[in-house]
Amino acid sequence: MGFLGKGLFQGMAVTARNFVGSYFDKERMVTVQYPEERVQVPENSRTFPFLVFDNTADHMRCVGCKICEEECPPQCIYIVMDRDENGKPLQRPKVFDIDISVCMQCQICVEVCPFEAIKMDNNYEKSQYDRFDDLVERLPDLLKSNEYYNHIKPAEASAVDAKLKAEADKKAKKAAPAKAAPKPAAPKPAAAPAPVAGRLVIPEDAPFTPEQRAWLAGFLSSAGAVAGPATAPVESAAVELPAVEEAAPDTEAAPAVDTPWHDPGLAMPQRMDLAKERPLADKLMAAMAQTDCHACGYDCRGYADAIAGGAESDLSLCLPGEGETAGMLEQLMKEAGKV
Amino acid sequence: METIYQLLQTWLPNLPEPIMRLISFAVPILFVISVFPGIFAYTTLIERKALGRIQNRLGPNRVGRWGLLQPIADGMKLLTKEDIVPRKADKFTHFLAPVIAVIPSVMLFAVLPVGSGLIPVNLNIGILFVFAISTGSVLALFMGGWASRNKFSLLGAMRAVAQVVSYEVPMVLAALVVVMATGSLSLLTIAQAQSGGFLNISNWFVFQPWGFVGFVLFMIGAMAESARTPFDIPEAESEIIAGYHTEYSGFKFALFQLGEYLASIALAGVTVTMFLGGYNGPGSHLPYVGWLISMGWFFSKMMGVIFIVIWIRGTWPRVRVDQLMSFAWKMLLPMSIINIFAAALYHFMPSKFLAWVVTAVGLLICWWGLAKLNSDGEIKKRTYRYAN
Amino acid sequence: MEAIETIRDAVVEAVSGAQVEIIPSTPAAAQPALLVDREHVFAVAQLFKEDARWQMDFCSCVTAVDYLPKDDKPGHIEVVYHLYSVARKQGPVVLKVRAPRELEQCRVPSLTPLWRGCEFQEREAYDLYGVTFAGHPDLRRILMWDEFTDFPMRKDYEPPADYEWEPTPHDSTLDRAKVAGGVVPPTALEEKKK
Amino acid sequence: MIQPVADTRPKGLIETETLEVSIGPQHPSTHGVFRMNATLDGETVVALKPVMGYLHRNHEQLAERMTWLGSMPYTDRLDYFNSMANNWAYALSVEKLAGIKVPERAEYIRVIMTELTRLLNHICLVGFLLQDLGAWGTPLLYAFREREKILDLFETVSGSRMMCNYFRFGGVRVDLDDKSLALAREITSKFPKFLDEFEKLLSGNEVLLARTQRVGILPKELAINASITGPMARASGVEYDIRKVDKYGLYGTLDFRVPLGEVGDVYDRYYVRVLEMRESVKILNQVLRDVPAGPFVAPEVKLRNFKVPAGDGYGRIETPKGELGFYLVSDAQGKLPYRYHVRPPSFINLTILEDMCLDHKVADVVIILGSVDIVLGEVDR
Repeated sequence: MGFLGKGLFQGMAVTARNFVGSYFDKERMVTVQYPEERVQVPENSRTFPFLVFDNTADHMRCVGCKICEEECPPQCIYIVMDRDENGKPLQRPKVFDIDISVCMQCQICVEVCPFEAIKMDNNYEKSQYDRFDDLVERLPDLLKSNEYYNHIKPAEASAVDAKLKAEADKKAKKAAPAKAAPKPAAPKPAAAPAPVAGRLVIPEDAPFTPEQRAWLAGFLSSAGAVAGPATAPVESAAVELPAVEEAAPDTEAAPAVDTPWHDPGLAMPQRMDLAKERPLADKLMAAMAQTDCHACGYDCRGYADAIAGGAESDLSLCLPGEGETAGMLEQLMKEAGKV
Repeated sequence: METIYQLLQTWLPNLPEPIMRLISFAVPILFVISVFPGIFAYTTLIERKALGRIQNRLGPNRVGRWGLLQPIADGMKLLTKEDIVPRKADKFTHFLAPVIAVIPSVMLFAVLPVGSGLIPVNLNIGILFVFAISTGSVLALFMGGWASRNKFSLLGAMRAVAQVVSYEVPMVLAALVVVMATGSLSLLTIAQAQSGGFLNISNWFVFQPWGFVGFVLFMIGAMAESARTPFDIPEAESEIIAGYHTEYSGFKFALFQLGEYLASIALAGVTVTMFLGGYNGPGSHLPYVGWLISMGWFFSKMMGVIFIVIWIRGTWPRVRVDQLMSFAWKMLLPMSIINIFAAALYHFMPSKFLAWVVTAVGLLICWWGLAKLNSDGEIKKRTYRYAN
Repeated sequence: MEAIETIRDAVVEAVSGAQVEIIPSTPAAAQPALLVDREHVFAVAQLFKEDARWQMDFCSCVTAVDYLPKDDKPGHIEVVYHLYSVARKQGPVVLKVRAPRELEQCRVPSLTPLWRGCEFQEREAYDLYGVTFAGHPDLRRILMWDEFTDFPMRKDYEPPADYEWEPTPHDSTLDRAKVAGGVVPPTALEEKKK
Repeated sequence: MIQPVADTRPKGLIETETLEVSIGPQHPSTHGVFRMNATLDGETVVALKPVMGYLHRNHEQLAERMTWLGSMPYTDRLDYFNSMANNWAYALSVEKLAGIKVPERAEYIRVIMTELTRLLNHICLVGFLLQDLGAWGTPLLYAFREREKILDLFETVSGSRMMCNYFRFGGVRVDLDDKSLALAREITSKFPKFLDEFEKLLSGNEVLLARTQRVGILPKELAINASITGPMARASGVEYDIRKVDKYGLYGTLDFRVPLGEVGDVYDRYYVRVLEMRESVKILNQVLRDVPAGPFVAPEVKLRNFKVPAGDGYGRIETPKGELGFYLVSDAQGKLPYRYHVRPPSFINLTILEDMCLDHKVADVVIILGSVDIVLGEVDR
């Protein structure tokens, strides 16, 4: 042991160096003078989720499929699908609440969203005066434009945009031959309470991006064409086939069948009516919400096949279909004597 | 005080005697209670700033330029805070304790020579007065701790009493060497004894070996007396929350702080007077401006001592209560006694240079020997082995 | 470490009367466990700790699992011990012991006398599952408060509807909020009505 | 309830009464809401019972209601200083159950992140310990400054400073880009210099030596028997580091040493951590040197509807605080964990708190608790 007190003075030398150094060396400083100076947050930084829309707030990407609600670990998301007066899902949320006093900023909702609709904000100044309602973000609070997204996270957003564009292009290209086919003559079910004319054409107010709209138009027209009177070219069905497969890579080759009910705009009775004469798998599929949201882990076709084939025993996986679908599935399975 | 009285007598001989007396009382009192609380307020600011800088922060900088109004803001905040008295506390004692804490601390300033010929009261037993009064604060600490009816307060109070009483002894003995050297208990005489020499500096007692040791011992004692890190165990926040003032809030808490800071400022002043030459410094003996320069010297030296105390607070951990005791009784007390002998030896040696060397070496050896004697052999740096 | 069958045989041989059964883990994890009857688990554990072949001086993890009655099989609470050896740097040996779910009979011998490290973990298992460890020096609740009467980790535990509601109660939460007489923000109720 | 303690003190001339003090749950140095019911004789501790559970949120039951992935962000909140290490422990356990192979690049990233976590945990622990010793925040703030740099890296990579939620079954969530790698290299290269300064401030300080040496001694045998793990066990001389024993991840291929203490007192616990930081820097240098290219997550692992085959299994890693293990049971459905048990190191390390504190002063209790390195999020779960 050296002289008693040596270590003490060594320590004092260190603090003295820091004392003097703090006047000259900004690197040394621990703190930032917050409201005036701010640390630039990295692009990856995340706080609370928001919903992305394209162009105008009506064109939100969210379709209300409830995947994020299901997956959210602290269950802070609450979604009610928007339906028209006839109870048809409008493919957008009516209520979308995120309770940011519960949200733990884990980003799992972003990861599971198949539509690139929900993203993480990096605004960290969210203090409010009220513990309850002020800390619940409703749909209007949550909606932010794609430009905003591009502004806060340039690299990530441009990657997402490129991906969406590529998908849309692919879909559009696939659908292109079908587009040439004469429109409609869709099998308008007699029981249908006469919706807008040309039901299979997507309504103007439907919440789709132009890309999604283009794809859906192609999709529907091709599907409708096959199901409709023999005016449709045969290859359109063949064209449709790979798209299905691609959407569901983990199901065994889906049978190439026409699926006229695969329209989220149709109500459950209509869809069931369309699938009346079909085999069980098709009926099951018609009971789904037709959003191909993958909330169940499959697309609609794949989930129906999995149930019919016995690979999937859980009938409650269709989130957008809510209780309606689950009930119908159960009924169908009972009818088929499989439960 | 006497000086003012004499000045009044020469300049305003027509003034009635009682008024003259009154003025000569009032001026020093006003000086003490206006200047030193101001110093207290800004010491807190300096402390926070310095600690901030030591820790690479900025310290308070929001109230006023460089946070200069921060002490006022603090005071206002403490004044407006709710005053909480525990339901089962001894209410009267609880109220009295902070008051008692302040009074002795203010009284300490009465005997401090703040400049050449500037001393509020030139008591011929100044040092005795300082020790007598400064011990009084322990009463307040114990009253506060006892009255709060809180176990942590009680622990803090017990610690405070034990600590202050133990450190009194080496502190007094350390001061004794100065008394021996000057032959006076008056602080003014002690300060005057350190004037002269090269630039009014070389005669400071701190430059004698016994003076230096006395200075170190006295500093340690003063720090313990005013419960500053590393001897802040009566209010060790990581162990017993805030010790004796755990149950105090608002302005009572502020009074405790005030008392504590004033005590440490006053003791810094006493340290300066006894060992660091008091108000002496280059230029302090000049006619006409000497009193101003000497005052400047005194206060800047005092702030220097306070800064060292702050610096130590920003660096060292706190000692444990039994270590504190054994340090006082096993290290400081023998050392201060040895120091007395050293001072005597220095006085009687024929050559000053020889005396300087001999006492310095002797004291060093004694310090080292005492450290060796007191270490239990188990506290050491260690080497570590590694497993692969 | 030897194969689990070898260990089982050695244990059965050393502790007379012990009934030891091998329970497989997931195929990938490959940590098969030894299910020992309640009467002999202490002896078996002691064997593992003291026998030079294993020297399991380190009881890493103690926990309980609740298995509800299923089909005709009665339910049970399974206490799982993971033993490792610091001296020989090997492991784990997984010991399991089962007790009936009924509170009075849910008793297993404590291994705290063998491994001090079981002390808090067995207390935790007692606290959350209601397993009484016979021979534990200080069997009190550890995480829940002393006045708590239930065992919250049991699979049939129903949490009382007295917690603080999240700002947007809906669906089942809202129903329970009403049952419990909890304070529900009016906006949420309105929404429910819509 | 605290049991009355039998008075075993020798009956001398002076009979004194004991004083029961509840240190905590609101106390400056219990590192959260932890409480110690201490019985004091003067300043000396004659009995001490830890009381915990103030932060209990039944983490394990929450996990039973959640998908396998859903528990990942919750593991961040166990020991909120080491979210990366907790993530790894959980991911490793699930991978063990499901038999998932992790790509090489992901293993490298995991080691980088976890060793950085070790640095920040240990440096903060030393800061907190010194805070408990009364050093008025100076070492703590120096430590926090370094920690900030590491947290900045974590934020750049994972998006969050403390609640990283970065690991995924079979890899990590996002790739580590070159910029972040460069940042990690910079942090690693500057860290030893900081550590030197830090040690100069502390390691020779006589007050620190006097306060910590021969205080709170934990003998080696008791350490093993009481399942003490991590730096605390190694400070007592227990040669057990899961990185060396299990060789999980890349640790089998890396060159590093495990420092061991001999006395097992607070000073050893402090210094072993300092030495471990130096070894971590060594590991980081090796790993950062040769991060291979490749996928950062096993492609076959699904994010949603991830299922684990029925059965149970126990996976553990060496987190900065000790052995963090997850005992997981999956049932036939496999979608949710049937049982999810955390083996929290800091909880079990508290088992012998009373043994270490007896016959010490109140001031020692505080630093002994500080040297155990607990985080209440993990103790209470």
